[in-house]
Amino acid sequence: MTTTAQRTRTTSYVNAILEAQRQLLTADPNVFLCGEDVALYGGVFGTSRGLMAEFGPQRVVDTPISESGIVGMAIGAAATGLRPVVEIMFMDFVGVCMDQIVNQLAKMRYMFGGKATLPVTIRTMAGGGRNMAAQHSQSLEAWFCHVPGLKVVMPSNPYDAKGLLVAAVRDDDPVLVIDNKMQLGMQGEVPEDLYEVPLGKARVVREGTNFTIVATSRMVQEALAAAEQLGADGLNVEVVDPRTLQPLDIETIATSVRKTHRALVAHEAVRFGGIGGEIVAQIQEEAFDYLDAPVGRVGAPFSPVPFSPALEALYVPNRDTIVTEVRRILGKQV
Amino acid sequence: MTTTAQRTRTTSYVNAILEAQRQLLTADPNVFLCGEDVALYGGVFGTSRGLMAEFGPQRVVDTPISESGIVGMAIGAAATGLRPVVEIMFMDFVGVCMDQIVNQLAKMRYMFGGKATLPVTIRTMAGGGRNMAAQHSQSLEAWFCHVPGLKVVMPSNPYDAKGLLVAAVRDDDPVLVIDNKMQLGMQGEVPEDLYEVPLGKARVVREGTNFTIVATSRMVQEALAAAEQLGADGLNVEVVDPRTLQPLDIETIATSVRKTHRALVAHEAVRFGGIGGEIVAQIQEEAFDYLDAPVGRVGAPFSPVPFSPALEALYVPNRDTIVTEVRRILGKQV
Amino acid sequence: MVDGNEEEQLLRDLHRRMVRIRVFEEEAGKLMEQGKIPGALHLYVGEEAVAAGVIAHLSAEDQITSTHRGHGHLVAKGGDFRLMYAELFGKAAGYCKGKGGSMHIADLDLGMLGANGIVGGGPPIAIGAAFSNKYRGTQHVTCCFFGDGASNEGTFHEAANMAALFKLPVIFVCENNGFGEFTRQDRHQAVRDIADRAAGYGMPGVIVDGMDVLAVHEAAGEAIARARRGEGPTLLECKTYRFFDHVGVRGMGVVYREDSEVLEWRKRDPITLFESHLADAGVMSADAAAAVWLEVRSEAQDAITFAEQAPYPASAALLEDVYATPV
Amino acid sequence: MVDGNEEEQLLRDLHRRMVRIRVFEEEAGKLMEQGKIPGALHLYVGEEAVAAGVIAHLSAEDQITSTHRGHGHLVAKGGDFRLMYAELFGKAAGYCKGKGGSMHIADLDLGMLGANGIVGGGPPIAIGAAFSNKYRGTQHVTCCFFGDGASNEGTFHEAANMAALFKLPVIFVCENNGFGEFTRQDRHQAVRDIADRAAGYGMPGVIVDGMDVLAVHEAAGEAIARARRGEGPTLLECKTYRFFDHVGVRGMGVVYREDSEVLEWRKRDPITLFESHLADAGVMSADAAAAVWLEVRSEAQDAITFAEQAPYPASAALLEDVYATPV
Ligand SMILES: Cc1ncc(C[n+]2csc(CCOP(=O)(O)OP(=O)(O)O)c2C)c(N)n1
Ligand SMILES: Cc1ncc(C[n+]2csc(CCOP(=O)(O)OP(=O)(O)O)c2C)c(N)n1
Ligand SMILES: [Mg+2]
Ligand SMILES: [Mg+2]
Repeated sequence: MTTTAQRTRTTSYVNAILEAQRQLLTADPNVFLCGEDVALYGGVFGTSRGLMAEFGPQRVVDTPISESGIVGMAIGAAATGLRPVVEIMFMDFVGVCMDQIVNQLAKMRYMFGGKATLPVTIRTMAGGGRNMAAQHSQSLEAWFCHVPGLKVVMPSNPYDAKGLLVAAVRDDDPVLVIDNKMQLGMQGEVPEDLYEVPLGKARVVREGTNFTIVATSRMVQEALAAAEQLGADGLNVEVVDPRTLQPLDIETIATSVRKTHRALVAHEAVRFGGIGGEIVAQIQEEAFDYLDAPVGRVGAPFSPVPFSPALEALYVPNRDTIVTEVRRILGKQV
Repeated sequence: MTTTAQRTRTTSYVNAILEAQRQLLTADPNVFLCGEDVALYGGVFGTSRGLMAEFGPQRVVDTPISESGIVGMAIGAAATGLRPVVEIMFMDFVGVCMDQIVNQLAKMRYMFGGKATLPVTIRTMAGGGRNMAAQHSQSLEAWFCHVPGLKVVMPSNPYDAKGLLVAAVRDDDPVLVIDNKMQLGMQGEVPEDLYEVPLGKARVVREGTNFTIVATSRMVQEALAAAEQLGADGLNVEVVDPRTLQPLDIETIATSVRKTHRALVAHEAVRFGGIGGEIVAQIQEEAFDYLDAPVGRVGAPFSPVPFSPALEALYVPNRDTIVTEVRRILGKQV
Repeated sequence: MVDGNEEEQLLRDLHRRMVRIRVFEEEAGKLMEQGKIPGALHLYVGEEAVAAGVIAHLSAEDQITSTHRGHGHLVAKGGDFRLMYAELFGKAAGYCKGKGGSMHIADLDLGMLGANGIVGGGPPIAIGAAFSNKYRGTQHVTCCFFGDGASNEGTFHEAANMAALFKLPVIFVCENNGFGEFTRQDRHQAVRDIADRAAGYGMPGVIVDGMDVLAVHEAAGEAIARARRGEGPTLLECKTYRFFDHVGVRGMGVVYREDSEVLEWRKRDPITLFESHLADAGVMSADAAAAVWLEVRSEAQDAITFAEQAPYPASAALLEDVYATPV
Repeated sequence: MVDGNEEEQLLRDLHRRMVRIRVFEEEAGKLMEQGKIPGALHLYVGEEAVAAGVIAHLSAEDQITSTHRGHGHLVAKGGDFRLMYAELFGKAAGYCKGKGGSMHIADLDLGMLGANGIVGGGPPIAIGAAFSNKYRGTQHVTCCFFGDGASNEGTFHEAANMAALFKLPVIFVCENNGFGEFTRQDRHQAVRDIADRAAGYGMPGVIVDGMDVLAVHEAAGEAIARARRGEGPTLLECKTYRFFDHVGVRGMGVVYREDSEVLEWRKRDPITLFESHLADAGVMSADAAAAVWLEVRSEAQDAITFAEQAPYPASAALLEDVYATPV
């Protein structure tokens, strides 16, 4: 449940994560953090700065560069009573520990007939925009949404970043929390106390009447900007942020589309095979009779993420890409 | 292009693969096979039986149990002029070599500005039905279809198994060829000579007029059986086999749906996040005005693959699952 | 130090653990050949001294991680035959409610963290359990079983390095049976002794005759004591051999080793060897040993009957146990 | 054996390779600080003796695999400054048409199989190139550069084992600069010498002073000759140090090493050390050395001007080069 916290103040996304981790460490002695350079250095993105000094090197643990070892360590620790929070620095690195996440962590409970409980949280950083090229910019959430046993979270603002992370860590299942590196400096209202944003509940970020944009992670801001622009076309756009992709709150999404009759899904991942396909398939399933136009999708084009600023600017979807796609869909309207 | 071969005879799916590999080894000295137990033992599924004796241990290479090493070896060999054919025994094992496939093999050409050519074929075995449980039964093609730089092939019969494998090996790009272990004994007409089934071309397996089933791999047989059954409901079902999922021949699929007005996509992978979502999204995009009902999807339910025969029988989709879903869709018809 | 009586008890215990493994596996092999056990079955026959010798040191609060060849480990850890056979049959009464089967058999209450279908899947998990033992300030240890083939997976390397770095209470027990599937060791690695890898991580590497349960027991005891003292991990290589085929009992027609080699190794059957030792030492007569076999065989028969008669899981079970807290 | 003239030529060559790396990197660092180079830049300054000493043995038909810290390797392999700077700027004229940038800079024609953004990504690829050299019956070798941090990735382990098993002509050159990012070696592995890992694979492990280009050159020469003779791989550990921060030039405010440590190591600057050796040996006076620097600096300036003026890739480039044969 969401605890209504009293005092809030404006702070950054990165601070929201840092604060969540500090408060979780304080509240539960079984919580520990581990990953590459998370302790002495405080995380290359600063999300655990100062925590080793505060909680000691046993609870905030620097590891070798051994991602399979790290995730496995979290699994074994969780299966024996701890509540690990792992950082995989860039999401692109999941390739070197995919088996531990997908074949071990995700399936153990089921394979063991419900007898293993694995409260592991894996935090990682996705997305382009920093000219980090093909191996440091990907958004690979679709892979994990396809894996029964995992939960997948993608916050879009500092409030959710803290509340969803708290919910993820307290949840008794493995949760992947995917942040976007372009959001780290984003400011927002964040309660000072511990609170949860419940997993599996979408949020209607902007109410509208005649078009729905379902947007994940950083695309939520882009969708809001697009919505403003589209006002000029006489559109009153509703923006829905699923917040967690697994489980997916299709009810909130379908309810919106039944009202607006037209929709588009926007994510930063490659469009082909992205989670957008799943959401579109479910929308047309749940709201077929209400649709006045095909459901559109915005995602990255079909290439690796290019390094060159000139190309990356064309690659990463943004408000303009969304506006263009909305207009294209309206052109297709029945 | 497809070479029209003269002499054909009935043989098994596994023999079709074996024969393709033998003929490819004969035709091109740069082709070599490697993988675990592919040489002396001839492959745990028998797909390279006798080839080491015939071509020598330098061209048919047993490797240690080191999948990242194996895929990497293929990459380095391909980048320097060879044409490796790698076996990853069970598809589930891709987790331990995901980085080499996705971050190295798939992206190298693009990252290097087109200067690397990587004609690597990875053969692997997917699917349930043999009570092999959660780590030996998965169908993970959706992960790879989401990765620009890879091509993904799923044959549904002996003819395609040989022809697509030949096309994959001769192709200058990395191709993942996913066979289904329940198809290995399947008999079919196979030309004796080398021939190609071109990548990127779907096949209309059964012509029909008022319902389209898009089915992949082993689901093609199930879809054909379902089509027979559905004849009783007055349906004349068209069955389309994409054969390659990346690139996807959406034109053939959309053309079918524009004719039949109703469609369903069937695959063995978990439904949520499977390639079915992508295909549905593209169908409603390309044929929105023609659709009389939402496009349905058949796939595995949202759990790991269970071991128990009693549960696995419920888990793996089949003709009955397809029939039920078709009827459900018809009930939703506008 | 153990006194005479305790020593005898230990010897009987080791014997019984090995016999239980052997009987369990031979019966499982038969059931598989009769088509009663579905899926893939990797039997432990021939390697009993390793599981028994190591696990005899452990309590239920010490953990083990296992491999695809996991029955032996679970039996040695005290696994209940009824729940084990039921699992192999895919029945609801099985250890994993029939959802895991042979390759995922597990009993967390006994500290058996699961067989594993992924070669090399276990070592990272083992260091996690060891980390947890240390974190919680206990004296418990984790024994990580893995094969010669698995020693070539990157996961072993990562786990070994982390264990040594963090001085974790874990013992890497390499069951070197000379083959990874059908590939002989000298065709999958250039070293003869996997224990040689220990130095590269900064831990001791020990080689022991894996057909000699007392030798395994002694070497494991030292490594475990070291771990309990907080001095870190050990790599313990046990040279052993599997008497059956990689999967099931008899080969699938492709020859990768000579029958004569199997026969040669069978002369050093760990149970036969140990029984003559026990007889010579006057601890257990041939008759007394036979009684143990009889007793265990009847335990197995009873369990098989139980398993055969047990019901399959209900359909609803299909979607249960995916999550602890489904949303 | 080289005669006096050849020997002198070699010394000049080693010197020039090191100076080219140093100048390239210092200029790149400045450009990054000026905001002209986007993305992440991992500079090689301090480690020049390793790349130069090893790569001086190689022809364009011998391959290298590299790391995230890859400019030094490419420069040593004969990389063209113009194409390199253009790549770092993301320009169409760059080695990778601007699509790769610093972390993926590559020149397949020179046998440089690419920098790599994935730590440990290179070793598996290196054994593939070595396999290919052997398969094609050539005498070519592959040198695989990787860091102390990377030595803990499973991929290194798998590749090392396979290389030794197959006796592949590959040299694993470990650039042990004492840190993986901000974590000192003694906090990421329990061993002091990574060369100790070699024995576990059945290959020689050699340690060399990575600040002494002649020592590196000699040790690498032996390993490479061994590989060319078909005797298999070597693990060559070069003890070195990076003078700049993990990324870029100056640190990001978090202290993980003392300035005094950097200064201490700077006293053993590989180029300064080598220049005094050259002066002492009468091979190259200080003036002659200064002339080399001048020349290289002007090469760099010219290349930077070229790169700055070069156009960005056209939009159409975005979707090109994904496939060799798009369908
Ligand atoms: C990652 C992975 N690769 C390959 C396999 C297929 N496989 C199952 S058992 C086995 C051999 C394992 O050899 P070893 O570790 O020596 O154990 P043993 O079977 O000899 O007990 C292989 C290759 C697998 N299950 N997982
Ligand atoms: C798989 C993977 N994990 C983590 C990283 C992040 N990372 C980049 S460089 C680096 C340190 C590498 O250390 P080392 O191998 O010693 O090379 P050095 O930077 O010292 O040259 C890390 C952890 C990465 N790029 N890839
Ligand atoms: Mg073995
Ligand atoms: Mg380093």
